[in-house]
Amino acid sequence: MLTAHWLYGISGCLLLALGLRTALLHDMLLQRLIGINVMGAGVFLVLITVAYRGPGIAPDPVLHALVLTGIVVAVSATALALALARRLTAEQDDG
Amino acid sequence: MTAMLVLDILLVLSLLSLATAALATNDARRSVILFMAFGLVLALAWGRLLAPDVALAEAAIGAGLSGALLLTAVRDQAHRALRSSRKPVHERGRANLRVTLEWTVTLLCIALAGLLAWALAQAFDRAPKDTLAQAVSANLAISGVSNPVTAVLLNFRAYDTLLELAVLLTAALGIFALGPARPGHRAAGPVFDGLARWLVPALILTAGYLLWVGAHAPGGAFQAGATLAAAAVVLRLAGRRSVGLPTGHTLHVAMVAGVSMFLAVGLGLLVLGRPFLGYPPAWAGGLILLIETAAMLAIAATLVLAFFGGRPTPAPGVAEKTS
Amino acid sequence: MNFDATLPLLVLASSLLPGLVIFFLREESHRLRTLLNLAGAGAKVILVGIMIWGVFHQHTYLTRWTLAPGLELVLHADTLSVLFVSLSTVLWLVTTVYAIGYLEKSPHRSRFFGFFSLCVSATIGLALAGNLFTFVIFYELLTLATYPLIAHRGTPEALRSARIYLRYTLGGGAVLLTGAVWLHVIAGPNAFIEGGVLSQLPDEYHGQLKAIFLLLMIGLGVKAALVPLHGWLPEAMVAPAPVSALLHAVAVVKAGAFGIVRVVYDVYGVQFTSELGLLAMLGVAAAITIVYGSFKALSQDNLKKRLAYSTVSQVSYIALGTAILGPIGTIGGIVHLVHQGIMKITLFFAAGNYAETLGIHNVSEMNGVGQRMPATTLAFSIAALGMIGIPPIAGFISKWYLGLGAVEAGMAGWVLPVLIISSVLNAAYFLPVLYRAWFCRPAPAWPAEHIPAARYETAGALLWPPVITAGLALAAGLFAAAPYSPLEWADLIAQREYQL
Amino acid sequence: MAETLIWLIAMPMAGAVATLLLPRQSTPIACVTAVAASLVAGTLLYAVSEQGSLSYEIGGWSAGLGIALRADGLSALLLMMTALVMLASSVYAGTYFTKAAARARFWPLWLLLWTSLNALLLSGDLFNLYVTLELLGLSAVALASFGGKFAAVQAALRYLLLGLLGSMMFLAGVSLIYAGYGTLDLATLTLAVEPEPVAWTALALMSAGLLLKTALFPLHFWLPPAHASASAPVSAVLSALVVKVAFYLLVRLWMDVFADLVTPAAAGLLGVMGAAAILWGSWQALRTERLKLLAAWSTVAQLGYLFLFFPVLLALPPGPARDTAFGGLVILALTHGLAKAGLFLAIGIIQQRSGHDRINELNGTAQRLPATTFAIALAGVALIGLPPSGAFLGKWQLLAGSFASGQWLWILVTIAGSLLAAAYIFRVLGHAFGNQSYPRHSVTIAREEWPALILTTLAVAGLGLAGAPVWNLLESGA
Repeated sequence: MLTAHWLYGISGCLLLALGLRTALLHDMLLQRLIGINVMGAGVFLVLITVAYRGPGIAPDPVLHALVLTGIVVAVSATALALALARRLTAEQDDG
Repeated sequence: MTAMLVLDILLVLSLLSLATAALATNDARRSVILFMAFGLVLALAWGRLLAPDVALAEAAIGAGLSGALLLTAVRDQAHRALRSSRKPVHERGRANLRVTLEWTVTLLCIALAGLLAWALAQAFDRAPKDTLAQAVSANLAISGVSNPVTAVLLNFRAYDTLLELAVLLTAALGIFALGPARPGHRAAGPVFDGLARWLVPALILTAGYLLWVGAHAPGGAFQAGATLAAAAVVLRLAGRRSVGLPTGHTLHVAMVAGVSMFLAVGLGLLVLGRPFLGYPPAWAGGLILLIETAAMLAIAATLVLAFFGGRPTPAPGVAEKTS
Repeated sequence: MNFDATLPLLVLASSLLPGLVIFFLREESHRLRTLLNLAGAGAKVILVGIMIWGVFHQHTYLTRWTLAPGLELVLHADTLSVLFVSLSTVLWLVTTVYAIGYLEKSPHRSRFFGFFSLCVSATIGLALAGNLFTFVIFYELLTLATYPLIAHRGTPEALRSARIYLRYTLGGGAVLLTGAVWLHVIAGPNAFIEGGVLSQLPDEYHGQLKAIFLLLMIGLGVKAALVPLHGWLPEAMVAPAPVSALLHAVAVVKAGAFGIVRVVYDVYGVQFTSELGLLAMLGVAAAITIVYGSFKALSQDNLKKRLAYSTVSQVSYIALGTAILGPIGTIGGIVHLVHQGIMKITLFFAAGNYAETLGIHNVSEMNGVGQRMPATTLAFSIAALGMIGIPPIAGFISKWYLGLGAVEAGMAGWVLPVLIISSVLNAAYFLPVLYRAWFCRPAPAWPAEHIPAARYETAGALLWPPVITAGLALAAGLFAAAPYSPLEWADLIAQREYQL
Repeated sequence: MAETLIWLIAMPMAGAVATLLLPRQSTPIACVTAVAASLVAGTLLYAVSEQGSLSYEIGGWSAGLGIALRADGLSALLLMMTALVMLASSVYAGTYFTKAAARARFWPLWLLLWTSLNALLLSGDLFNLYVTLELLGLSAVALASFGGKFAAVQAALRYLLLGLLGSMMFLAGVSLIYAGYGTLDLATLTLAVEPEPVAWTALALMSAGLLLKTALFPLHFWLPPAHASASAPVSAVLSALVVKVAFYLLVRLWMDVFADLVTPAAAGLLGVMGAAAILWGSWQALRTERLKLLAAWSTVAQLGYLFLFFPVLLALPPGPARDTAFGGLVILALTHGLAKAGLFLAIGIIQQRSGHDRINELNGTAQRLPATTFAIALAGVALIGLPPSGAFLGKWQLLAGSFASGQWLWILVTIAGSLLAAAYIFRVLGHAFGNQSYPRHSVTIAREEWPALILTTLAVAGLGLAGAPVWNLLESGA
């Protein structure tokens, strides 16, 4: 186990917990959404850390591909959430 | 090694502090900007961990586009949504309850992080045999591309990518179904307009390059699509309402381009007696490029649509006068 | 599939299929509906006739259908089921005729007759059930099919009664289900076999078996209206008269009583039940119900309500007969299943006729009704006297065998007093009614005369059913010793149960 | 035969693309797709019953490097239920949305949802499951907000956020698995997994995410508003299928892949949560004023029954006893799916006819629509668990399993829940009796009323009387 594994792995876990806490507790939609994105970043960080084999060694490409997929999925979900939120505020303003 | 360690510690600390800061503030705009900064540092971390493909995608999508989306939402006051449901706390009992809840959740989250880290440590200790990565390199020669990440994304696990494009399409359709976009804000000043004239062609060129290079080096459809979308976003900020994006039916075609091309290739091969998405090695490179091109268009169209927050409205003459 | 394996299914289908078709008939298709009803009832009479002959000659009629591993829907004709099936079939035919006349102009007839047929189908299924699982299925179906009949009029009162009915019966159903599953877990599929099979289980199960018996009796006791589970029955009399007739004579209360008989004789076995000390418990519950129901009936002015409490009391004779160990008591209980049915249905038909023809709902309005409606009142009188136990009417036979059985089983000490007290009470609540009807002077005008006296005292479809069933009640008493009479059949059942 | 697996995914997806490209013909295209996809599901069911489990390696790459699709008896049955519910709801939706433009926007999302359901039920790869979960979540949210009513959009947004949270937890579990075992393929993992911290932490994370998605008490709070404010065909599918496939995944993980890890305490915890869901959900259904909310709360309760099976199954010895009880779980889930979909479709008709769904004011409408009311009654029979519905067989097995393992609490909860269900169902059905004017025909609006009637009849008579093949299929496809 490399030092980088320790550092980045633990950071990933912390980011996940941090994002989760915000997503559960925060009042504001935007922060909750960012919280979920931070959670995702934490998971992705864990995945990329797992892929890392050390300097000069080719990392695991499968995990990189998974994270790429994950990023696009996350941005899709964020976009939909924001569109829904916009629709809500528009109606609140109208009403 | 110590220099690397310092860099690692710096990266990790800034990641954690940026995330904390972004989540702690109550100012929405500030939060978004901090989150974008977080994304950029994250991209650096990906680079440090030898994941340049991911770094590119993070910079373009994770930090760039997500940030732009969030910023537009802040501008439209969308972050106020759902807020009304939490009533202001009046009674002391409820306030106490709230505090208890916060502490419970916080402790649970800390416990979760600890558990996860512990389990992860155990997993690293097991040091599983690297069979999957070996299988990828063993089959890379017949995958049609030389970038292993692209090989996984568009050949070995192409089915994931097909579904991912379907996710993107679903998001776009969901946004679409909510109705037309709200009219954009006024155009930026002439300086930005001038900048846009240079920036947009450059971005389009970059997108094309990324798409082509993805076969053997970091890059590919998603990064290219995101860059293309960025070009449209720049145009939008410069005041173009529909940014030359097709409206109505043609937009549909662009949105489904990725899924349809994927399906057409997959089912075509199935009809020819091969497995679904089982490219013959000789054609693999060409087919992958074909799919990627369509995917790039779809990604760009979808991301721009998401950025608009709805169906693009046909532009009235006023907005077009700068062109 | 050969005929022997299909016959039980055919008997079931002869009311089920017409019922399902009737639901989709247009409200005005009066003739088609009547045709379907009568064709179904007629077909059932013929099929059951074949079945009676076959069972008497030791034929086996058995339909099996696997629903899940270890859970089989079994329809099986044995002597006991044939007795109940015949009763239901004959009375369904009569009641259908009566209902067609009774509901001549009221709305929602397709719905009514649809559920009416389903109700009878559920009763038939219950009678033919070859194991406890099948019995539970049809027991619940009966609840479902009866609810719309009680709620049929749609008045707040009807809906309230229907709700009360549901509360009792679904609650009872849940308890029965619990008991049935429990028994299934410790004893496997509980096929109904004469003499039962549970006595072969090792001793350590006896505690559980007692608890299960209690659950089963509570579940069945709700429909059989054992005190204190009887609360729904007097409420349910808001239903239209044919429904009350069917409910009290064949369908619901009888299903409960029949279930008690089945569980005691063909699941536990009467000897084993007695060894577990459960028979006495059942006997006490029955005795309390008999006396309590009779007392309550005394004070009811509403005729249907008085009849309802009388049902509470009379149905428990069946449970009482079951609780008396020995073939003679068994005969008394089982034969009462039939006798009570034909007598009680006569009484409800007559009560319906009074209400429908003259608007009479209360005993106090019945003065002199015998002169205006002699045939109906004669039928009513025969049935009422039979209920009291006057020879040579059917009810006398039941009570005679019950008493004799109690003496034989050494239970005379408490059974005979119960029989005597209840007969005295029967007389006390029926004789005044008869006196008023025959010997008091009629009031100047009837409460509401809907049907004027023409060729008959009331509409033909209303008149003939009580006359026929009263005739049956008389015949069952007079020709009790004839072959295929209810008494002879009950004797056959007792022989097979006790392996005489 | 193995190609049917990929066709089940490709067909609705191609249908989605076609409806987008040809918006004017979208309704006929969608209906043809629905029929074709249902036929494929039927073919698969037949194939699994004949040949046992099937698998298909996408792109010809062996599972591990590539992604494999797999179908056994359980997934084939759920795929068939999905097809039936989607087909009936498609027919219904064709007339429910009166504007052509709305239909054209509806079909692509609808078919993408179907794609995701099928993809999830067939997937044999953990990360692929994550993607299908996201596809399912996003398409469900987009459909839940469809029409854009304020309440619907609000509920959909909550639904989305919680769904994302669930997916992230799931993905965290997946990454642990890859870190520990270097594989994502479920079949490989089943052989490799051992009772150790990595595995059970991963299982806990994935389960937490899935429990949120399947709305098990106390994580159910998002479900009633989301299911009650969506349009009728969407509510039907959300309640019948979307929560059900998340549950399927839980079953797959707990009883199959990680079966060696599951302890009685963990299963007992799920049981307790399920019991609470039954009691609380039924109680809320009894109290609510609106018919759609009643149906939605009833979903919360009915999901609880499914979780009661976990401690019961674990306590039974592996072999025929456990298999029989497991069949009970499956038949209960299938019955609920068909019945709840039918219930929501029927409620949709009532809501459209009367302009509201307030339970206390249903009299006239219920009596003018006898076929629809009858469908509600049939659905009620299935929800209460009365014979001859499939749910009766399921509950019998649940009770039998509880008795056999001496777990008395579950018996009490099951009985109490059934009685509460009877109370809330008959609260509605009481309004069907009265002296309002009666239509000349029982079925008044055929194309809208038949789907609900057929689904509920299947739930009651189909699964109840002809349910035995379910057990055979689970056995042959195991």
